[in-house]
Amino acid sequence: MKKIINDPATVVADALRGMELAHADLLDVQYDPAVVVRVDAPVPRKVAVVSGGGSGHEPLHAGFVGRGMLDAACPGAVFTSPTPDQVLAAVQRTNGGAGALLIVKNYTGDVLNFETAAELAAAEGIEVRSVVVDDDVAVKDSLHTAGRRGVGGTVLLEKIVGAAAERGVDLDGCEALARKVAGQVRSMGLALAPCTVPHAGEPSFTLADDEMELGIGIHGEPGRQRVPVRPADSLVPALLDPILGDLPFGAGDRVLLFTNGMGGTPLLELYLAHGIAERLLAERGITVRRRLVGPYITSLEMQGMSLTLLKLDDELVELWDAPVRTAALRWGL
Amino acid sequence: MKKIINDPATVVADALRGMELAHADLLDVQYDPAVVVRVDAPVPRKVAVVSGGGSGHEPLHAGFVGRGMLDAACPGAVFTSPTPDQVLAAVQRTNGGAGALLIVKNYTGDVLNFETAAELAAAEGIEVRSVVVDDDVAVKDSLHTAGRRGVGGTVLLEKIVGAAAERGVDLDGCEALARKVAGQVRSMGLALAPCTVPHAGEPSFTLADDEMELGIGIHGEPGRQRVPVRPADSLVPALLDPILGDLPFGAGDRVLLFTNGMGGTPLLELYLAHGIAERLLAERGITVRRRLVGPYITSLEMQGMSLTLLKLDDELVELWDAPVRTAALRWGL
Amino acid sequence: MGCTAERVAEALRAVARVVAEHREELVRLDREIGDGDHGENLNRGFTALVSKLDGDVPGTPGAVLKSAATTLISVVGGAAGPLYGTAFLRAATSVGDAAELDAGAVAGALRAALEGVVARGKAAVGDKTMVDALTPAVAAASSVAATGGDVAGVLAAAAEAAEQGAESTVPLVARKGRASYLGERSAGHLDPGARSTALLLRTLAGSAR
Amino acid sequence: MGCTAERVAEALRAVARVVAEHREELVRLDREIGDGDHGENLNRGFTALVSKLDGDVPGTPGAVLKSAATTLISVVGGAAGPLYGTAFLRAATSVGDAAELDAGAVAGALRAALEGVVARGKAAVGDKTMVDALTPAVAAASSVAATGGDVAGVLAAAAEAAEQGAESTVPLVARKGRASYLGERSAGHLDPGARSTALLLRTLAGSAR
Ligand SMILES: Nc1ncnc2c1ncn2[C@@H]1O[C@H](COP(=O)(O)OP(=O)(O)O)[C@@H](O)[C@H]1O
Ligand SMILES: Nc1ncnc2c1ncn2[C@@H]1O[C@H](COP(=O)(O)OP(=O)(O)O)[C@@H](O)[C@H]1O
Ligand SMILES: [Mg+2]
Ligand SMILES: [Mg+2]
Ligand SMILES: [Mg+2]
Ligand SMILES: [Mg+2]
Repeated sequence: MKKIINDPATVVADALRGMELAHADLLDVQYDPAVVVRVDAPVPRKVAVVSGGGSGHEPLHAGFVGRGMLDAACPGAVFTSPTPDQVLAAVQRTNGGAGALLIVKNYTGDVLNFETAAELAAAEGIEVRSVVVDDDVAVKDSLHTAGRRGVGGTVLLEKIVGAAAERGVDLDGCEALARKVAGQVRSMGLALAPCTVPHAGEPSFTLADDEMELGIGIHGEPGRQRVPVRPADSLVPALLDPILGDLPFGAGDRVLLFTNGMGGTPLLELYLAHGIAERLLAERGITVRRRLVGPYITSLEMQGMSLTLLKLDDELVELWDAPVRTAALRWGL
Repeated sequence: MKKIINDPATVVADALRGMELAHADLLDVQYDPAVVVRVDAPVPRKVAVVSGGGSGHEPLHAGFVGRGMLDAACPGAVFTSPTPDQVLAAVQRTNGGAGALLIVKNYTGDVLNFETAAELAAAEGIEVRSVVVDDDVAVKDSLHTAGRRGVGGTVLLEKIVGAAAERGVDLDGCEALARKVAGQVRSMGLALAPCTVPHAGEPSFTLADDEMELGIGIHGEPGRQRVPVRPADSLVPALLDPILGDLPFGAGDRVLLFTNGMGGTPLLELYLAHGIAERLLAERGITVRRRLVGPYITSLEMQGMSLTLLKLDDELVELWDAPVRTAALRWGL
Repeated sequence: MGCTAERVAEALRAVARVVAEHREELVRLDREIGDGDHGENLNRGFTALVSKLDGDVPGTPGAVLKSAATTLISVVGGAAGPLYGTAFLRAATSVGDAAELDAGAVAGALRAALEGVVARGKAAVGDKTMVDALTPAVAAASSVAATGGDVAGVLAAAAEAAEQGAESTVPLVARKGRASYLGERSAGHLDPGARSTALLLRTLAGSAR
Repeated sequence: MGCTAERVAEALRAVARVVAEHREELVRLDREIGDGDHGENLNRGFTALVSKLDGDVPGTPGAVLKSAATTLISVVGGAAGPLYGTAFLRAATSVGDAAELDAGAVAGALRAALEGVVARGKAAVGDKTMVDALTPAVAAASSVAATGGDVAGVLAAAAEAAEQGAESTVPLVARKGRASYLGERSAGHLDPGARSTALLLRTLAGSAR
């Protein structure tokens, strides 16, 4: 394992130290328990938008802390959901009197830890709501699974709900908006090469030279299908078709297309894939009104990509365009 | 080789198509010869700031086209400097009557092709100046080399000179500023794992499981020294010390610290390394006034990083802070 | 002799050693059908618990179990943190403030732990989780306790049953937790949480001898 | 018989075939001490040149050479584009608008090409570049031409000398181009540009027979 780290056990805290120095104008870092909060928290009378999850997906979530997006992020150990202490501390630090909305990716660990934190916060008299994101169409949502995973849709939801909270929308409104976004966003990913978790020291999975993993998760969890590698022209539909069929998306829909890199895939390839996806959507009569291209929800150095499609209406377009000022997404400010 | 591409021969044009769709609000793409120009080019009476180089270093340069930075970028084939036709077309498309400044990374191919383009533009009566960036301290600048390579300093120079041009600084002023920045910026990089050029199909070099390449270039050119991998605490000084000793930088200096990822290194590791570099600079009495952390000048999926240090004064700080609106760097707009 | 606070603390220290020894094995099992952190997570939690016990051992078995619960909840994270944390919390509640635990109390604590895990995680036997190890362990413990066995006997039976229960997860297709994403491909692998549960109970049994 | 425009065009088509055949070899050589694109770059350029010649073959050898020059300059990029482009441009100028080239004209064109490469790239013999192949080639060509050799003889001598010159780059430490960044580590490798120059001249010689 080759990594720019000192000790696998301290890697998250060590990285937070660099983040704190790099973005002192945007965020404050607290180490025990680990919480990243926007520098002007708590913002009086604003709903606190709080998220978090295992580390190793940067810039998610800490890179989205700041005006117009998250009030706080709780970075767990690498690929390990944060503890209730972290989430509770985040809520305490950012609650400006209007309560807190917790954005939770649908993994058993995340759901359980955020659930406990929500109970603890409620016991302190802080009003808390939770919204679970489960946009990964690669996973069957059935009695036979833990349900769909939360992946790329999380980034879009955090941006949009963050914009609403910044405008003063109340907790009910933020929660309803979050559920609306979660309900109309779908994603799917693939991996060409695995990542290596620092404390594990070995790749999370192995792929033959001509294989890729279709439906990969963002924790190096194996996907549902291992298939031969193929040209981009046939690989992009392998991600897009299951997404389109799921919601479903259809002719006349207006969407945000998010072409995400898993961490180790060059931007050149992401743009190439993005171009193909736009063409395929146009062929189906779907209008791409907004786009995001880049590595925003990653899996360490994994090579691969994911596509996320969000059905838009004017409200969502306007909130997407609203000013945001974070380490990883910034416009209008 | 596993890549999200169709045909190695068309990879650059295919990626440009995606870029054009993703950033239609920022840039226009022309395909033959390949040139990416800001959407409102030419800007009357503004110096046109033009750069370019081989592709595979994204977001450099096309990701920096837009208000406050580049007027045009010329993307060559992967790792191959662009042709004079491209550069000439870029100058023609962006010249607003105040002439053009060409920002050239110091590689034989880039220097020769831009040189020819400058002659052709001059023959058309367009005033053109060229500034060569050669900030890589890993290469000895002597009669026995092609001189130092242009690496991370290019990003900073493009931002700062772009800001000056946007404010209406004339060609003489832009050229002088570019030379000033080039004179006080230094960089060095390392690789933990190689990249694979699409048309080559095999990794550009091989490293043993416990080796890294110190002083790597951004084209997978082997570095000057192959050394055992080490913890971040001793790896960061291996990059920083040669930089500090070179200009030299010393106590009392104010600097911009740019911690750059080579494309395949997780942001987590970059922040970790950034934190160490900031600590080392503080120990030496050097004040970090601005920072940039992320993959901004990459080498496809290469794993590794580079550090760039720019000596700042108030003029440079102000130009760095000036608004910029490009695909990859954006603030204030 | 019943089980004092000091002995419970000793047993948990032993668990920490065993978890450390098996850290890599648990990571490997989790890498196969999960995300490769189970051993690391538990090791982080039990290491923190040992530090806490080194500072101060609470006065009753219940208080020791409660201290373990809060430490695991606040340090482990992931699925295992809340699940093991809840297990210890319910066990602590079940034993109340008794100064020593007899066989019945231990069996009751195990049952409470299982109920806690099920309440939080909603898994049933056959879902390929720690519940597949804990459920037969509770049944075995109860029957030994009901037939007059001592604490060591109860825990030995629980450990034995948990090991078999863990092994039984190998052919199963996961329906809960991260492994469920794999569908059919999860079959053929030992569930890491079931394995850690078996390790934990085997260590407790060893400490009780 | 002298060298007509048609024969020059034929020779360049042959060069394109040889470059395509050696594309991977040149990429590999460039990967070892450069950035792995030399074969790809030349192949792109000569492929474009063949397309252009398929459309229309200019009327004089000089015009064919000039067409090659502008195509290489506008398609190849990298170091090789301007260097080979300048070589062909200077060669074109040197032969003027003669309808056929004799041995002296060919030797003179080669000398002009070398001068162009040196003017652009500033490399000297021993710097481990294409100059190491081209310089001895020009000397050999001149002496054959001076002693009454024909075009085929001139080019055969040039090819022979270029091949030896290319081989001579193996032990050298590069002082120009990308390989110079490697310092001592560049020794022990054949320079890709010297190799392509030798291939080109050998092909021209073959076409002239
Ligand atoms: N819903 C559940 N009920 C009971 N046990 C579960 C459940 N989900 C997961 N587990 C257990 O947790 C183990 C994984 O723990 P761990 O790797 O620490 O968490 P994570 O899956 O969050 O990485 C699984 O092997 C399984 O035994
Ligand atoms: N200054 C120079 N003078 C002459 N030849 C040079 C010079 N620099 C490089 N070359 C030649 O160019 C070759 C490399 O060409 P190529 O790989 O196409 O360009 P690049 O180095 O830009 O990738 C080298 O092998 C060498 O022979
Ligand atoms: Mg986990
Ligand atoms: Mg090149
Ligand atoms: Mg796990
Ligand atoms: Mg090359």
